[in-house]
Amino acid sequence: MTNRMKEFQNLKTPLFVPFITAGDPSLEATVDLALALQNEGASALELGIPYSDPLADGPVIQRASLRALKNGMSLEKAIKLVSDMREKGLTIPVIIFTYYNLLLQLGEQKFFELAAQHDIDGLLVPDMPFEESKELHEACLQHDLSFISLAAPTTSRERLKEIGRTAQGFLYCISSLGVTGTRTSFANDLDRFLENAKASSHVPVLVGFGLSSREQMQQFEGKCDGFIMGSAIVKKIEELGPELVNEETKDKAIAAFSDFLSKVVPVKKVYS
Amino acid sequence: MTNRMKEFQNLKTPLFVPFITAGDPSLEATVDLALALQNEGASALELGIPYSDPLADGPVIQRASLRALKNGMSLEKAIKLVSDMREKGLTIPVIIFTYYNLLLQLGEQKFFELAAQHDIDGLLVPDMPFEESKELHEACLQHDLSFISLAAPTTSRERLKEIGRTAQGFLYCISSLGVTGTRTSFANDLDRFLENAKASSHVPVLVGFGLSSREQMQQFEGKCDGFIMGSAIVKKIEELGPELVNEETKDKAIAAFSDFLSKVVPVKKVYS
Amino acid sequence: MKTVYPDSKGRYGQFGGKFVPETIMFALEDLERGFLEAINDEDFKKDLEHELTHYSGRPTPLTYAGKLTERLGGAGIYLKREDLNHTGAHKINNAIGQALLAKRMGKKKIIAETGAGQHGVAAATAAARYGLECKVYMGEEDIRRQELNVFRMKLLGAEVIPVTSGTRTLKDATNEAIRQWVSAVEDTFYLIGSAVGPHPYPKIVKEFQSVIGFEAKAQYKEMHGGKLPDKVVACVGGGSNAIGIFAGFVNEDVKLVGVEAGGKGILTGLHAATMANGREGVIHGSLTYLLQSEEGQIQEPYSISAGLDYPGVGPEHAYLKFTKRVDYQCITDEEALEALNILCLEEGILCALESAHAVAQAIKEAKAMSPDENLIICLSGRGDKDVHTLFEQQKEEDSHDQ
Amino acid sequence: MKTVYPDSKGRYGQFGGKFVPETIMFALEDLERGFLEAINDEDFKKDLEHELTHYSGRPTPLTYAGKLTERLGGAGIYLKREDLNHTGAHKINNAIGQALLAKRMGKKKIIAETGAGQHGVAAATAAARYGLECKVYMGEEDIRRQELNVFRMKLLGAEVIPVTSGTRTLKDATNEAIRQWVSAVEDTFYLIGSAVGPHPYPKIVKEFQSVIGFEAKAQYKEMHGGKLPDKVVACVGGGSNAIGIFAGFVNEDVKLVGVEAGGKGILTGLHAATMANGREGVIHGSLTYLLQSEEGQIQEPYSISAGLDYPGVGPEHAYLKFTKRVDYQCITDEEALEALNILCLEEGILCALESAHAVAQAIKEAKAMSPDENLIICLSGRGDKDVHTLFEQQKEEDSHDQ
Ligand SMILES: Cc1ncc(COP(=O)(O)O)c(C=O)c1O
Ligand SMILES: Cc1ncc(COP(=O)(O)O)c(C=O)c1O
Repeated sequence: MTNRMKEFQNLKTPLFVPFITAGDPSLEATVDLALALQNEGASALELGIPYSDPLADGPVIQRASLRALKNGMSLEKAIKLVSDMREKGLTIPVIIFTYYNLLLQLGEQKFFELAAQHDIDGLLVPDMPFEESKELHEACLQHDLSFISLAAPTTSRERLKEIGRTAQGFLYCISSLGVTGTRTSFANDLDRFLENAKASSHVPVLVGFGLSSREQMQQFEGKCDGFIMGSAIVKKIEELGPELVNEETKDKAIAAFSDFLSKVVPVKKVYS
Repeated sequence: MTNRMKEFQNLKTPLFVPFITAGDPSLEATVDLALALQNEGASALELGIPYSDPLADGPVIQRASLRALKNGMSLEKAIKLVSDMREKGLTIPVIIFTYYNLLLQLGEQKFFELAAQHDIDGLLVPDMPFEESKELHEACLQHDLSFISLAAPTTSRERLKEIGRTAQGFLYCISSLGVTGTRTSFANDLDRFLENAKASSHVPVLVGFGLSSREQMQQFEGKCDGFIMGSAIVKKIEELGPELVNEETKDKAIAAFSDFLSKVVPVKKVYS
Repeated sequence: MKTVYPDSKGRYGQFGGKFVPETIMFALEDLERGFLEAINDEDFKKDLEHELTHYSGRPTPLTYAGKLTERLGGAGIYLKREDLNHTGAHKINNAIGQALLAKRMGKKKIIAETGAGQHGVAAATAAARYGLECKVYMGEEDIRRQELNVFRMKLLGAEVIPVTSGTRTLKDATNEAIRQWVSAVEDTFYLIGSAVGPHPYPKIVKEFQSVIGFEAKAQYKEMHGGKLPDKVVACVGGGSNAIGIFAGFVNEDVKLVGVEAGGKGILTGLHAATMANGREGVIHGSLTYLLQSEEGQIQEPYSISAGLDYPGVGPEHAYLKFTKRVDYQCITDEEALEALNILCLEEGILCALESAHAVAQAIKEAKAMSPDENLIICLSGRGDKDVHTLFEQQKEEDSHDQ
Repeated sequence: MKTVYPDSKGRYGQFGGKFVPETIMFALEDLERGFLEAINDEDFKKDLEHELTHYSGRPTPLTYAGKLTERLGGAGIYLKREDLNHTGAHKINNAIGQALLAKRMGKKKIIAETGAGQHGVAAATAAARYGLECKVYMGEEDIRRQELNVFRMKLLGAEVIPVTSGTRTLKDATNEAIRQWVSAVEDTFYLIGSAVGPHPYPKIVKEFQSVIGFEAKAQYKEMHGGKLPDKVVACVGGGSNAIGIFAGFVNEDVKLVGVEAGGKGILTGLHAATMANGREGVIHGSLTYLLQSEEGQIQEPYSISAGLDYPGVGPEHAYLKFTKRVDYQCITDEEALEALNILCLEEGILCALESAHAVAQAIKEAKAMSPDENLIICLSGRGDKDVHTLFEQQKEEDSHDQ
């Protein structure tokens, strides 16, 4: 585990982990957006790698992926981009969110090398459930990377125990069935699910999938250690996209983004 | 048998029986054409009734049928037209050539009444082979009409004997397989067929189907008693059609028709 | 009550016969001889059965239509699945039979007529399989309307010959095929597409299609401890699928219903209801019921289903109507379309528009019957060929609705 | 040499598995449980067999292609006639199996993906027959190209849902079906169309398609005094018809050949030759050979036959290739078209363009074999659906010729 991740685990809750797609609307903008997120209180960053066939993602992130692919983004380039972020002052952990095939094609060895070179803290592979991930999980451990596991309301008690027991970084609890995207309602038995998750896990338990407002997060107060927010943020970036890539309007767009964030981030923490 | 038909059977050979379609190109023209045929040496007239589905006819007569149907021609009207011909001097026998269905719908009784009223001499039903025609054959006998039978090169010896034995008016020997229409070659074993036909028949044996020139007829000299000519004549009428229906060009067209006939009629006989 | 028809002249009562030019008489006699020899030849029968089984996929199933039965609440409904035949309809039974007969008679070529192309495709298929040259006569108007089926026949190696006489449709194509047969009788077999035409064709086609009825009967009895169904329903164009399935039941105590195309309704004049609205007459060499003018000119029929679009009907049907052994009914385009939809939704079977006429009538019949009675529908063909027509129909309706 | 794959993790060697979001894991486990229960339940097996026999028309024949054999002068050629199935292809075997499974598991709805619409029609058909609600996901681009099949699914009562993500084709429709399944797992069964996807799908689809192989084997043996054929050839899209027929022979001393779509030629990049030209990767939850960019983005395949147009391949095929048990070959569009024509002309069978790939390869194989050897081609479907494509193709060629 990296020091950044250790620090993350000790932060005051609620933790807040935003997701953005690397390369959307441009490589440069991704760096700026990451810093804005840190400034507005992000505890860590999930950096999504665009993929042609994002099985777990809804339309918002699908569109972001397409835009990023058009910009030539790739797993390798995204990892390298993190060094740019670090140079510009990003200190929160960065978790690479990538579909398994991209990792497979890059090669795990190569991935770990790049991750070490470019200060990556974690890995999340949305299409690699617990059963398939054992080896990768261990390889991550060896390379000081946190392999982020997911659990869903439909995950059985026994599996949840296993998943919780081996979880690294944080446990990503999926708040609703379906794919990523903003939602108005969540799975029925979410409370019990989170209770079980917290009981099983020795790492922070974060809730994600479909969160789009501070009010929604307040429903879960005390029941989890933090939140992941993806589509709502990516949608905002989509809106601001044209302005973000225009040198003249860029600053204004980042300000608008920060303003948006200030209204959704559960608690603003200030990093030094 | 009518007296006209008796006379016909005693004419000097070769006999010549032309076919025209009643109502093509118009009712009036049919009368004029009939007279022209008589003038140019026709021994009898086959008057074709137009039919929607002329199974035994080739394209030339099919087209004539369509034209005549458009002119409102029917079996009944065609029979009545013969009275007009007689009035204008037609003395040769007239044989009504009709597909069976038209006769069936008119009713045999009605047909015989009309035939008697309008000086009809014979009946030829191209889709009524020997086996189906027994009753009609006899009814014709009773009404003094000659029921014309057909024989083909494929007709078996036994059938030919039967057909020849009961033939009335003349025996129509089909010179080639296929439908009506002008042809350049005839069935191979035609000579033997005609020999057999002559041997079987007590009425004149006429050859027809596909004859279009005097030369063709000469091939059969001595082997039969005469000829039937249909498509070649109907084709000429088709050519002259527009002129035949125009009061101003009508006479010229009839003259042209007569001229054409004078070149194909095997021997010109003059009727008084 | 065993039927002994046709008689030696090919008559079914007053119907049938051979009203053809003398030039074809020889060929018809030759055909009759060849046919009688063939069906009394064990080898021929074995070959035929082999091909029906191993090539065309017979026996076709008898499917219980449980959901449809339940929906109607009346008689149990069974479907004789001729749609599952190779090339998608009962037509192939006859095409295979006649093509094997042609071969046995030493013919090298076949000719056939076709309307929408179904029989043309079946004939071309059999010709390809048995190594015969094949010419298909087809009205120019039909060629224009059915270009895909024309293409199909060509793929199968057949030559498609446009017919420009008359109304340029099926009846003219049939005339033309007969005309051409006359001139090529030596080496050519005329493979007719339905139980029509001069004797012995209606008899031959019935023979080759009766496999439908005998199979259905055996299958039904097997399912029901030897009992017979109460009713059998089939659509009637020329009448081959109907005569084929009726063959299994006509000598039994089973009600038989033939269904003609009522088109846009009998009163509109746009229909193919030969028996409801035709009079006795001669078409294609056979005396039968016929749509014709007062004077006897043959009239062009109309139906949304090209396969029922024939102005005559097989002479045995005329006889079965005359003797009241079979009840003949009409179904309109609209009723057929609705029935097609219902069968699709309830059983997942898209049937041919022709067959949908039988389904529509069967729906009426079943409703009026008791749940412990059963009926069989002859599902003569599949609806793939009709999807385009249905699609256009739907578009039209949608545009009317707006 | 009996195969014991897949293992408990759904792996065929390194291939297969369940590379899916955690949210679906429960559904997959539930499915596996339901499936294992079903196939060990005599009643289920009887129901399935009943429907295959009495509804879909199984067994399909094994047809000896005598004229084709003679023309080539090599091995004897037999055709396993999946084209004679209800709805015209092997797809229905699987659709019926899974739909009955869905019903047994108490699901009220099914969802399915489709490319050209073949599986969509099969799924909608089974849904109609068994009273299940049906939604079919289909790429917007495919909907545009295949409007008649879309119409057909609607006739069958299915809802067709346009997919606008990615390239708007089959792979995206599959992604979307999986996504939607995730959110409706309670009452919804995902009826996948080929031997692909996460475990246990490849196993389920193989089970339901293996009827092809076991039937073919029994039929061949019956015809040949208990002997086995020398070779079996099948086309491979996702791989369901191939895995189905191979199932009967994989543990025997019979050569197996799988045929992928070579499109316009491997070198042009326009092909669907997953195994010839792909690399190991993950698609639709399964580790297999895959057409992808250097970096792992999935590539759109190309083939003239829509059913072979899949960028991946079932994991068991990947394994069979890896272990060299099966020989995988490519056939180009042009070769497939020629083979389709030959089969049409020689045997009167218009096969699907997919199946024509198998025929083309078999023609090559047969020529190189001795006349006392025999091979079986899996004729996966009929070509009715392709007539339009063939027609357009022909028109194009004709215009080039001028
Ligand atoms: C599917 C189908 N059913 C019925 C018919 C009508 O023919 P018949 O009355 O000879 O069975 C046709 C004719 O093409 C057809 O294709
Ligand atoms: C007729 C036919 N054959 C083959 C295929 C390919 O599928 P698979 O490889 O799963 O058999 C398809 C797919 O639609 C098909 O329709």
